[in-house]
Amino acid sequence: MSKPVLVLGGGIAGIQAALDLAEQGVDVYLVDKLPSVGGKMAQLDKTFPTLDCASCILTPKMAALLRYPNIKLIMCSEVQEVSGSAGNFLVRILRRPTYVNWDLCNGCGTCVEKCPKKVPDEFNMGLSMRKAIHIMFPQAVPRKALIDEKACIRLNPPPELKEKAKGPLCGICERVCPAKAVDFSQKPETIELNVAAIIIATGMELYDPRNIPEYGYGKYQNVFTHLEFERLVSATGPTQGEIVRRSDGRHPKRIAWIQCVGSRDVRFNSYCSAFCCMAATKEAILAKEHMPDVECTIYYMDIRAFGKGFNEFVNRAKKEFGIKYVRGKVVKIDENPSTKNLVVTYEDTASSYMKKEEHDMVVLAVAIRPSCPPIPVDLTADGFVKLRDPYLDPVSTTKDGIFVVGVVAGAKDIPDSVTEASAAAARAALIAKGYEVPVAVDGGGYLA
Amino acid sequence: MHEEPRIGVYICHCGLNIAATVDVKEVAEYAKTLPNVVVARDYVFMCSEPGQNLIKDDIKNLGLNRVVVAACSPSMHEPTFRSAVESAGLNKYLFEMANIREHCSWVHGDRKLATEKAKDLVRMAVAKAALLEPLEEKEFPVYNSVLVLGGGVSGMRAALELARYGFDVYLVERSPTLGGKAALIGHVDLQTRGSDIVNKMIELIRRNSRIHVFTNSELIELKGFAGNYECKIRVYPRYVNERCNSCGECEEVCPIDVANEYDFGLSRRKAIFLPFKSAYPPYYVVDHRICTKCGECTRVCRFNAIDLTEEPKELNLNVGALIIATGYDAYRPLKGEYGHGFHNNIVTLFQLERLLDPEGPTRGELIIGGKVPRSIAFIQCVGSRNTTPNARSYCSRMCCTTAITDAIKIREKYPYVDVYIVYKDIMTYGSDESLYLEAGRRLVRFVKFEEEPPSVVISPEGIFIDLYEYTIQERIRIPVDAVVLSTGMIPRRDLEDVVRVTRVSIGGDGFLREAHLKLAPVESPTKGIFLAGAVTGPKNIMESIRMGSAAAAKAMDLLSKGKVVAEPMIASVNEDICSGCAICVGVCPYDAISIKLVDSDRIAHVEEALCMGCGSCVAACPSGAMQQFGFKDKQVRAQVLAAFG
Amino acid sequence: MSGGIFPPTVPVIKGGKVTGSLKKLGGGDLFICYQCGSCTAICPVSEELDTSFRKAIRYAQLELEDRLLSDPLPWLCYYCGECTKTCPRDAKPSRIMDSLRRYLISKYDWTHVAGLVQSSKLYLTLANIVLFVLGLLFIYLIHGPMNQEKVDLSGFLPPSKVELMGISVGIVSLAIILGGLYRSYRFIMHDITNPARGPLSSLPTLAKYLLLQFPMNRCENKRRWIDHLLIFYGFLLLGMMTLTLFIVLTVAPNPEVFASLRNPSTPLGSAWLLLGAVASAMILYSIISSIVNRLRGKDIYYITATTHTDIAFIIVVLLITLTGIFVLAFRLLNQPILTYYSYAIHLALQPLLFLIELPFSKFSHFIYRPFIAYFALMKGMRIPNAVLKRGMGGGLL
Amino acid sequence: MSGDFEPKIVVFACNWCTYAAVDLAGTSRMQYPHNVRVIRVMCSGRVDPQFVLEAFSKGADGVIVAGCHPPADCHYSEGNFKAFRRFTLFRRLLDSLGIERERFRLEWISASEAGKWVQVVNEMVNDLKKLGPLREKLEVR
Repeated sequence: MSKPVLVLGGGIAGIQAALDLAEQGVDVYLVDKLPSVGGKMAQLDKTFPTLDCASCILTPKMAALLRYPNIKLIMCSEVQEVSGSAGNFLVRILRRPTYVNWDLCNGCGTCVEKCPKKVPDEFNMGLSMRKAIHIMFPQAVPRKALIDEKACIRLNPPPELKEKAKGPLCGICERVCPAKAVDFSQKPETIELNVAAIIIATGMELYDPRNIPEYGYGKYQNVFTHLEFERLVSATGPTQGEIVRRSDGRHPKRIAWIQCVGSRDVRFNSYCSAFCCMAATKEAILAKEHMPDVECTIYYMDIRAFGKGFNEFVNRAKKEFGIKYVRGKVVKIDENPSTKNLVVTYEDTASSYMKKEEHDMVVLAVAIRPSCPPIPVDLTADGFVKLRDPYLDPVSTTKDGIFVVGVVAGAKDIPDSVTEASAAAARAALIAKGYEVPVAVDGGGYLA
Repeated sequence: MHEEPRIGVYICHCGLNIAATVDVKEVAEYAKTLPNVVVARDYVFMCSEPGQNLIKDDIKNLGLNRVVVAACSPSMHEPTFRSAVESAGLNKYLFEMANIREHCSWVHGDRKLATEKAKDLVRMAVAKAALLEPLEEKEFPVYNSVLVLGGGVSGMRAALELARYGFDVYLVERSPTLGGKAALIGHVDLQTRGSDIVNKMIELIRRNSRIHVFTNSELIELKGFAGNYECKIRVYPRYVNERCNSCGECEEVCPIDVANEYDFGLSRRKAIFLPFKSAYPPYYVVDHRICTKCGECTRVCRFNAIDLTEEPKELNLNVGALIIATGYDAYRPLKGEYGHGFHNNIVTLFQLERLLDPEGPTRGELIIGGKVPRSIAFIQCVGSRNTTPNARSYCSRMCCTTAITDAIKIREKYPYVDVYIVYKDIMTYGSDESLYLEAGRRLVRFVKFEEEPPSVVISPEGIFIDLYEYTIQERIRIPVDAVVLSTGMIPRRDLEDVVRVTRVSIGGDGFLREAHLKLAPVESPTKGIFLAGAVTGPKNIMESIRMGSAAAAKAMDLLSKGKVVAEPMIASVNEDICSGCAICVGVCPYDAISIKLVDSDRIAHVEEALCMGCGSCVAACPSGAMQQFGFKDKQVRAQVLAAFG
Repeated sequence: MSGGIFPPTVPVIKGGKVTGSLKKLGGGDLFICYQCGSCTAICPVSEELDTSFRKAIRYAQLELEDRLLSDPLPWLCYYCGECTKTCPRDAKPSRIMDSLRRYLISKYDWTHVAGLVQSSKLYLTLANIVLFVLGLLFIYLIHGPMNQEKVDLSGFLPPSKVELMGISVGIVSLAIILGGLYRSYRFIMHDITNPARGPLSSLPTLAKYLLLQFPMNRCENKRRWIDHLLIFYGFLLLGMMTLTLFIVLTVAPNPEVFASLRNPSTPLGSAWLLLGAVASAMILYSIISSIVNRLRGKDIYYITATTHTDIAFIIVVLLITLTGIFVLAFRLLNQPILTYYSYAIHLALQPLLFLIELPFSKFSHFIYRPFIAYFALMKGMRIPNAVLKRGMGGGLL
Repeated sequence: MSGDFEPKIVVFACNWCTYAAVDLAGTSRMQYPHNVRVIRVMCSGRVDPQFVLEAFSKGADGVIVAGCHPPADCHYSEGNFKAFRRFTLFRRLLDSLGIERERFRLEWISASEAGKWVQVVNEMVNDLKKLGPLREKLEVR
């Protein structure tokens, strides 16, 4: 008999871990705080350096999750407390109400069409609107509708309506739903799980660029983050791949990418976020592909093109696409109030002059922050989950039976995350299948 | 050949998603008029429980032997309905789906036209369904053992994991000892030495009964398919057996003297030698490539541990999977590249690692050219990032971190030594950035070049590094006592041997190509063969070790179920027609097809476990002998014909 | 690739001479800088420069001594601290600039004393004490009868003798300063044959930098500028007064004028007294405000910049001013003995100001900054508040 | 040509990229002409030129073969290349049969390029409307 394993986080690392575990015949709970798996990768347009589209390679894996009867997806949920030890953890999980009975909902989307209330769409980084009842994104897995309680007229009626209304408001979705799945009575529920092992794959959140007022993110309309740009340039995005400015919806002629926003900076995060250089390069190339006449400039300090095919990729960007790389840290961005264009101030360290350059759009390579769940494992000084012994026990946390994969253990790109996921899955499977927990021998190594 | 088709057609409303634009009733009525159709129904949600029950009941009651569902995209619910059909006792491949939502109702506004198209789509599906055949998923038993090629850190890690999962592991290493390059790295990070890691792993392997180590050995033949490999390895003689107690007397008398590759040429060794202190197996070995069998050693050996009459052995192993972890070669600069070979004080990064290793030739003292240099400069990107004409185009990933780590160590131990790092971009990615900062605190001097590589000038006054300093736009000259060339990683020279035997493919950069760069980094395109470590491209030790674990995990995925299931929609040969032209052999990306002799006729043969079912061979086959289950010519053709009423 | 003909290159100095002394002078974080250029980009004066502060830091990192010596840049930095706030590596660039200035002073100074006192608390204190003691000794040797009834300074210390001391101190001090200025001129002009701009046409800038204490005027916290102005003019005024005394005593001897100056009851005397009071008030105010600011520690400058030389300077100036005031006060209160003692101390402190602070330490900034800006302008470089067309002469060094 | 002529188009779509793109066009509710009939194959490399000829002879006015972008996207690593080789040759054949090249298209449409799919269909339909029915042509000869 085998005990289930808990995978925290439905990003690419979590998905891979869950699939591997399922493949080995282990029951898996895949918990994510969002309504769909996919994580950050689902929001990307294409992946470097091959430029194959993120969704083409990700969505099949997401769909595959549904094929395994032994994978149970627990969406809209977060871990509250973990107790117990390897082989026998007790996990308390809080599940937010979706106000839609997911056993009945089949994601037909009729409710979404009819819902009268519009709010900014988080999946598109607020670049488009979604309804109060919505399906996270077209390829969402599971493809189920849920109600945003803050936005919903029924659940959170605007006061002025509330006065005059007698009885409950709106409720259109409830009426139109052919599956009768809408259920306004749902309450938050606590789920208790008894699992053999835990794999932490909670990934990252983006560092809030508002903490760096010099860059004026949030103040200046045409300052974007990497992820926002990914949505803009994505064929499935709010603009079907049209790169447009927030201020006037026009195509930018000059785009700037600013690297190390909040990383490699002792005032914010001293570590390097590892993938931004390549992400910027990729986005610049995509921009060029969309608008051949656009002028792309990347402000960097070191181009970190360390992975397989990365350096070649950067060379291509320079030679084939004529993307400009300028070595110098941008210290501030000013907006031209009339044109909403942005003036970046930096020193061109190749000429030792302080310069001011005007761009129509600026993309910030915002640093990443690990999003660690409330689990009793040690963290590094930077707040990443600490590895017990990176050499002899690559994916183990400081607590037996709890493994960590992906960005939450340190900034890294997709292949590295996937690699770790598989490794951790196998480890967890061992414990799940009731092999006695391996005992440590001298120096943290483990006997088979 | 097969019984009269009795087809049931089921039209889904999908709430209003389909019903809103397509007149499902009309479509259902139309379906009834199609050949072989016994029953046609429509329902609000076919995928729902009651919907599926409709199908199951009809199969039982009306004896249906084919099912067509017109609903959403097969990528959505094909598996759902297949299992429904199966649970009703019908072969699950006797099911066909018509996509009238994504391909019809959602993309066409005009109700009339949409309905017509829906009818066409249903007609096409029915036409194909009539020709469907039951398929069974072939299963093959697997060997519970894995062959790991390469005894470096990633290979050893993989072996340890697999043994932990209960597999027998054959760890095959070409050189006479385990440990690989990592054993020769002085400082992996500020605390760890390469040999620390390697020694611990070797200790674990030594204690582990499931891991069978073959050093001095290589894989010479690999047959079979995922789960069922037969491989042959050749074990070259060590000429020294376990009676050896490493007294080293043989070494003194041995007349043959060559550069010691285990010190990257910093020292000399004999034909009989001990690779390094913590080598495993822990006794001497005779280098069979250079030994002249003069017999001096046998005479002096007091334990008669040496037997020069040993012969190479070949043995056959049956394994379920193969992990290739043969690692990399250190880039060796050309003579004169950055003055390499022109001056004793110009060493490579790997040589420096030996110098800084307490077990190295200088016992860890930084002694270059006979004394501790007053100033030393690292030149980065030697052989990487197109810096020089014969440099590779990729970044070798570990050189920056290694160089900086060494620089810090040097400054710690010899505070009076000036350390320069001449770099292009500092690649201390992730949390390694802290090392870069620490180097600054330790007064390491960084000098940046860009396009034009620095040049090393050797003159009577000493060694100078001339370069155009990028950040001050000036030519500067750095006088140094010693130069370290931060040489990168290149594919192993003997990688072709591995490729020839295993038929894995090499990528543009000369390293092995993974199944998918992003999502299948440890799988080779060939099912059952996995890749770990720097064999797919530059990796640092930590990453290589992780890949080792991951590759092991993938092998476990494959073998843990005790059987491999072959893709059912694979190619098969009609041996009566096949002319053995072998066009298909060349077309197959998986080497699944071979030509075999059946009573003196050349006939194509598909290795079912290897075939992934792309169908390329089918399209290529001139005689039509090659067919793909589920996509036979006649089935596809039927759809084409039915496309127009 | 190696060997071969190679255009004349700037040799990189071995052994860390520059960085060694910079470390002593407070530029210890020099090597943490990874050359991102934030400091230059954020610097309020870079826009008016042909070069960058970051570059100066790299020069130092690479031990390019002659590049540093010929670079007036550090003197155009007035320590606003913006760069230190912006530095992603917390290398405190403004601090490095400050240490560079000290380093340069030590290089300009031909007596090589500057290096010692700047880099070591011990030497500085010793030097001060020794000089002070010598001063006292001298006074002891020359002092005349101490009239107990009424204050008679001329009696106690014959002005002629005091003059002697003053003149000798003045000459030495001047010699060092002029020497320093000359050397700095040579350093900066070493690669220039004919200046891009005549000394005369550059004079206005010199005036601006000297009399208006540019570019301090740009400080966000204007107090620092005002302090500089006050202390500068305070001492200028006192200097003038001393000069006048010197004239009426020796150059054109005029006993009665001298007497009336010395006598507060006369209109001239009271005016003189008032003048002195104003001067000391200016100095006192600026000194106190700088102390207060340091204690408050609001302005980044006051947080990061304070070194032992600043403290020494503050103490010396404070003592001199106070004793000066005491002399005056006791004289008015007719406290002969106290007057004599405070006068003695007051005088004995003067050498500290003129032989340490002025040539080697804090005070020398007042002289070097304007003159080096002046030289830079002559060299043809663009400097703040003196916009010059680019490309002229060595404009784009 | 008669304005109300509605061309018939057969599409051979690879399972992994193009078929997914067509699905995506659906899930994103894009609108395009109804004239296309999509036939799913596992890989564009599976498509036998005979199918295409058959389609033409049985009344198709146009045929599209679509797969994953070279070089990296193909699920079977090189199927799209095989299709490419095959159909570049095949095009020549069409001339000799008197079938305009516009009637046959080989397209690379990745799973995210629903937009491209719609655009291809629109173009094809317009072209074919200009060219008119293939049947008539063949019968005229």
